[in-house]
Amino acid sequence: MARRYDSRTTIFSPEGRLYQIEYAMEAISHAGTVLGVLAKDGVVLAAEKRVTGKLLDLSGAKVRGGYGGSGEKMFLLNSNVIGGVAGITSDANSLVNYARTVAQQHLLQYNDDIPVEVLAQRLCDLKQGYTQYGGLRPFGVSILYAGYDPHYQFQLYHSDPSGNYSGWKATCIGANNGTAQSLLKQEYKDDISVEQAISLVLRVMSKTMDSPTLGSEKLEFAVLTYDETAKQPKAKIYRPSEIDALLVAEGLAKKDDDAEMKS
Amino acid sequence: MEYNGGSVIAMVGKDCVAIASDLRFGNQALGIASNFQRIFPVTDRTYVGLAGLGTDVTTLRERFRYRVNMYTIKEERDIEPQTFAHLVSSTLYEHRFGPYFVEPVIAGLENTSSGSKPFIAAADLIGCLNFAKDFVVAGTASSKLYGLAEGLWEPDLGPEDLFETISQTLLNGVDRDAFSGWGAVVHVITKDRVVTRTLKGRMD
Amino acid sequence: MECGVRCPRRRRVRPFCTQTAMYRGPGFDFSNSLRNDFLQHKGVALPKATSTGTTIVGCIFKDGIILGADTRATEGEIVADKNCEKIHYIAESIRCCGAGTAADTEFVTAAISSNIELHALSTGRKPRVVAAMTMLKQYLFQYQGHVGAALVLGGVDSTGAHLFTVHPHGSTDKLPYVTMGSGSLAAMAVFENGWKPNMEVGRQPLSPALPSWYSNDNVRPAVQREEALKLVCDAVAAGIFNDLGSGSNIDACVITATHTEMLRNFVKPNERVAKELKYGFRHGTTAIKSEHIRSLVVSEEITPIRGEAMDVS
Amino acid sequence: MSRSYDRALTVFSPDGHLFQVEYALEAVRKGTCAVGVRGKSVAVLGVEKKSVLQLQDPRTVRKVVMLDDHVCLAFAGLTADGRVLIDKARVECQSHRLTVEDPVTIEYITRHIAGIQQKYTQSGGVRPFGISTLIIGFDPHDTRPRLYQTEPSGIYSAWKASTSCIANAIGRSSKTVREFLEKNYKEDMTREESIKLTVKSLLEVVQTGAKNIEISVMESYGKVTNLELSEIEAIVAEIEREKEADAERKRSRLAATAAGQAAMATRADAGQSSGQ
Amino acid sequence: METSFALTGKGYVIIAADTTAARSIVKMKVDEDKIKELGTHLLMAYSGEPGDTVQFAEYVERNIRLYQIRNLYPLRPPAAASWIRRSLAQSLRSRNPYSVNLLLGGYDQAENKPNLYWIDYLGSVVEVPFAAHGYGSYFALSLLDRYHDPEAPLEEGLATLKRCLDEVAKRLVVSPSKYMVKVVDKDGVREVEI
Amino acid sequence: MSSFNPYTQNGGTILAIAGADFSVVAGDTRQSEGYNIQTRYAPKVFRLTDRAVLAVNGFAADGNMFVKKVKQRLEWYRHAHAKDMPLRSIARLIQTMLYSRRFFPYYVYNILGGIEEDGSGAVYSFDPVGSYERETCRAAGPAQSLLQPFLDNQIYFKNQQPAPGMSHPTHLPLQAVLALVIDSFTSATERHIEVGDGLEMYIILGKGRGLQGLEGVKGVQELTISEDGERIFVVRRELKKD
Repeated sequence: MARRYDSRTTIFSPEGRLYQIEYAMEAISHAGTVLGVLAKDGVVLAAEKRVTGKLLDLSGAKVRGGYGGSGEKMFLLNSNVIGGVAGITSDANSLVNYARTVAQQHLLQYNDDIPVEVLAQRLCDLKQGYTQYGGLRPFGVSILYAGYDPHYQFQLYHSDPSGNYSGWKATCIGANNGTAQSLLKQEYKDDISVEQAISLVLRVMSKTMDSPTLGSEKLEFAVLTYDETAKQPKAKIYRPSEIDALLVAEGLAKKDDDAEMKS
Repeated sequence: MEYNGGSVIAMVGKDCVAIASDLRFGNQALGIASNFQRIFPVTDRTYVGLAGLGTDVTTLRERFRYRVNMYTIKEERDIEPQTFAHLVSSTLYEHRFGPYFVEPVIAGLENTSSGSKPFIAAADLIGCLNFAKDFVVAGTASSKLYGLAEGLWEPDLGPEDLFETISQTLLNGVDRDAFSGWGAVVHVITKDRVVTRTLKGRMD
Repeated sequence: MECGVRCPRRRRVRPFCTQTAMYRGPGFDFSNSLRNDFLQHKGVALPKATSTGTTIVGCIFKDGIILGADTRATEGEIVADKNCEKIHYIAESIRCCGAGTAADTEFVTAAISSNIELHALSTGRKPRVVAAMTMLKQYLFQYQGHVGAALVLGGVDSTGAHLFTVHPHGSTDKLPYVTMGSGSLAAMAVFENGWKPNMEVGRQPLSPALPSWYSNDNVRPAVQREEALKLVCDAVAAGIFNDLGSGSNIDACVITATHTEMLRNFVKPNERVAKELKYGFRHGTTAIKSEHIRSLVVSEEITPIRGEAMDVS
Repeated sequence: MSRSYDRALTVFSPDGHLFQVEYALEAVRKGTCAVGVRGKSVAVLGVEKKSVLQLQDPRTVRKVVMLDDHVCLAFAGLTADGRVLIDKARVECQSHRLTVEDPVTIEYITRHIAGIQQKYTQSGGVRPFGISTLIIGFDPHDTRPRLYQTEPSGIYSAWKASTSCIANAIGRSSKTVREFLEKNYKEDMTREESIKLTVKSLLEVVQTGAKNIEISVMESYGKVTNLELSEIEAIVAEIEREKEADAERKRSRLAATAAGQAAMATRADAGQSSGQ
Repeated sequence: METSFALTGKGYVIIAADTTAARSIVKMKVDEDKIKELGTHLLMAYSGEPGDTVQFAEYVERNIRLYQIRNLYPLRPPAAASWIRRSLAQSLRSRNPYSVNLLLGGYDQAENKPNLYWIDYLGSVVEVPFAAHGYGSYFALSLLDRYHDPEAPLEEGLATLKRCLDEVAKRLVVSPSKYMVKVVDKDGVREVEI
Repeated sequence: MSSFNPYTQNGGTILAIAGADFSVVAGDTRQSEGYNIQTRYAPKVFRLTDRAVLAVNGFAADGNMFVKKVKQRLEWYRHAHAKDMPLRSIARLIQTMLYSRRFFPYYVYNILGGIEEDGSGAVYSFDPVGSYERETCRAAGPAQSLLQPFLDNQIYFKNQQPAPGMSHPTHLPLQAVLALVIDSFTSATERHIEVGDGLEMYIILGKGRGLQGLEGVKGVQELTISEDGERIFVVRRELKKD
């Protein structure tokens, strides 16, 4: 019955549902997990990378310049916002591009970094447009925005393909997000510090990810804090080597590196 | 140019560059402000100075920042001064028949395989680039600055010597110019730091 | 009063337009023109653009083309650039000297160069000089002289060596030796005196009134390379020394069918003599009001947020 | 029969239906409930707040918003659609002030919103907005409260004193609520009575009580207050007490109603759309 | 002649503007308020081409209000200055540009400090400790150079302003008879008598 | 011919610096019009007496005629008084001569350099209609804006803080002044198209002053006529010819 209403996005089903959006969300629930935790002095994002392989060239995370990350899950959207994406990567790239442009246009107009919620809102307006106008399919992307602005300090938002967004203290999108959500619910405390948040995020990630061990080839990681000396937010997307170092420090790194090498 | 006044100069030293400007913002002969910023950081090691009409200084600054930020965030690396100079040039030439009243000066350190290399450039209001090896000037006091710099500039000055030379050049240049002055600011860029100093200048 | 201007700009969701506005389409942006007319009306003077007073020359010799140029760029009577490059790249075997408004020569040649490259790629053949010439003249004609570029275009292609002048309004000439710019008269005098068609035995001019090279068919310019290069240098030098708008060094470019040689600063007849004094200042000469130091030393090492020193293999 | 008539919006079905509009209304019905009540000199908006998840930031969950100093709007349906429509309305409010130097009247802005909604039922290639709105406010220089409603179809209705029903509800179980309002509405209610009616009617569908109810009260031009949780709790408690008092007398009838509600709630929950 | 002044002090900005609306040599009105309250903590004095001024001020007012109603928090003074500057610079590129000179004073609640911006019809903007537009600026700027103290309490600031007004009354050929004076500080905007 | 303009500008630049007991007056020798060089050697600096040198710059024809007239007046003075006119009197004379043509002025900027009667070096600078002033140094002509701030800095030590406990000298020694003059002109030649070809420096030494500062300077030529008085020298240098 419903088949007639699910082929085109602009169509309501008789029950008043938009199947394309629901399917897009379904797609996202299979995508690599992205997890975000808001702390009192920062925001932490982690993501599970799905594109892995021995021959993958990861030199993209350059030693000089660049801001780290492989460009699959974590993107710097503006100097004060990091985005973690789950869903169709090509859609995500286009949205990231749009977000960056929007942020810069805001800077151009107001000479001020874009407030995080405004950025999330603008992206959602775009996403909403794609659910309402003819001939377009919705973006198959959910995004977590970790950001800072002087109005509400640190913030964490989540937006989905329908163009909805909301603020969170800790949330998760992508595969196994149910597990992660309940873990977060149990472990999150209201005045958590960045350090605690990092460790929380890593612990939850290690439990939700399909593979038993964590390593930089499967994980992306970012932290947004406030740099007191420079008086501006500091976004840091970790390089692979830094992620490994972090995992070692957390005791979550691969237990048996050599064994794998031998096999 | 004369409407709001202002002058900028950049010089090359040994493994360092300096860029300096006055701080006057005038309304023809009437001075409005003595804190007008016309030199802006582009990246850590590249600065741009914009001499000319105040409104265009701000507009272009914003435009350049927009394009540089997009460049940085997409390329995942800082823009090189040379690349930035061409960005400036093409932006200005786009307005060939309705130009911005601005003469930009660019100073920075280029990343090369053998370390960093000083780079300076200036453009006229429609984007003709001038890559000089010694110094470049712009603004209402440009002819004075040319004469002074031609006399005072020496090759291979260290950061501190370069600071003195560029400061003396600028201060004496703007003192003979009715539309520039009211204090000055100097940035000396070296491999590992940028020293910014505001100078005491005549307030007339 | 117009309503459109007064109303707040309405934001619309524009789902079709995710392209960034960072790169505009080609062409000029006239958005400032109205304003500038208005400003000029109010007495804000337009600053001077850099122009190249310039001596640019070119001549045909036995194996190809030699182009020459001085290196001075002026802003009024002030020398803005003492060593600028006026011989621009069009294609490997085609180069173009520019005189006039410096930015115009720069951008016109760059635009045509890229068009020529595209043209060459799509045809799969080496570009022809006439193609570049036609593109240039059409471009310049389109702007009716407002793009102030006077050019000397020379190169070698499958049909031989060709040398053109292109005027700002789009008119062109094809000659065996040409000069342009404010020093063109001085330079031309040298060419008139020294350029030789160097006819081969048995070849005479068609008529005594017409120089032998008048008809392209029976031209076999055989001025030897060194001789021709010297002649070009002499021509440019005549401009440099007799025309105030030209100065500094001599650039030359020798183009033959097989090879193009760019001789940047080929002759430097105007090196500055050493200064009498060394000008330095004691540290602390300049009075400082405030100082701010921004350290750029960012530790590039990997620093784990906490925990013991890392050891990753 | 209707197969080929419900895909493109601009087409009527042979029996005169615009199916997409009707389906959009379905989306609204899945939304959480919103109630508007007009008293003598007060307008009240009450909404059922979806319970905020434990880790969610309640600040970003908005169902009642200000369009201008004197216009307040609640909506039910697809949140993203709501946000976009609200933004258009806000721009119009300021634009109107600028062009005619006068704040919008409530009717004007309602008509504007409804007009936008209508446009999306008729233009090619777009689907209708999946939201209904309730708009309250005071016209400038006027002491009479106003209450309007718009629908996905672009129909807007002014709920004036002359009509039989001066309070209205949209969203999930709105039919139940509307019947309740029609039954209990009195002319010229005071502030307290209006608020109480609003809460009471919401309680018809909101089982979880005060914490899932949000009440905004507009008492005069530009004077808007959002009730604190404690205030709502107090009202709920009062209503409970009254109910207890009536309990003996109406036990049998109450039981019947509860059964009906339960059945309806299950039905609604089962078909809940993701877009809300 | 139209004249407006503004100065900052410890935690406040004072803006004063004359109240004359004139056409050619005729005074049409002597109680015109030329200082628009753009928000709870933002003031803008405008002068220039009659008509343009009010049109532009209202245009700004509505857009800044729109920002607040959309985002639930007001535009901060630096961002407002930037936006206004851009509007002017854009209008200058249109067929009939606004000819408006502005003084924008605000109290930034995020950073708890006063901001004052001098903006002219070209879209130039400078952040300044004190500023003036109109013929009065020739007298006032030199006085303010001498007497302005960024740390002065409000009474002192008002006294300094009074000096300027007196000087203009004394020296300017056609000096305005009345001024509207408004102050913005952490408590918001208010009018003061002088 | 209603738009006939009787004036033209012939480029070049002049400059003079006064020392404690000497004066240096210099000028380049290029005469140009538009982009054309009219001659590479057209003196702009003229010896008036043994203690006075006049540099003229602007419209060359006016300049030459003006110098001729000044010389004529000085000759008459010599006939009348049997001595050379004192420097400050020459300065006043030039003023009156210039001002007499207030409404059809000589289009020339004059700098007069020499030794005062008290033996001090002096420089007087004039505008085309005769306003004048005694100074320590002055540049004039098209390249004035290039040179004057340089002189401010190097002669007046403008914007330079002296080292603690030290002060700047009021007068520089001759050797330093000559070097500065040469550097000034080579700098101006680099950046100003109308300056170049040759440099002529006139050096007037006070009565009884030795030749210190002139030793080692190549090509010094003495022009002194009378004995036991001030001595006057000229030094010529090549400048770039592009």
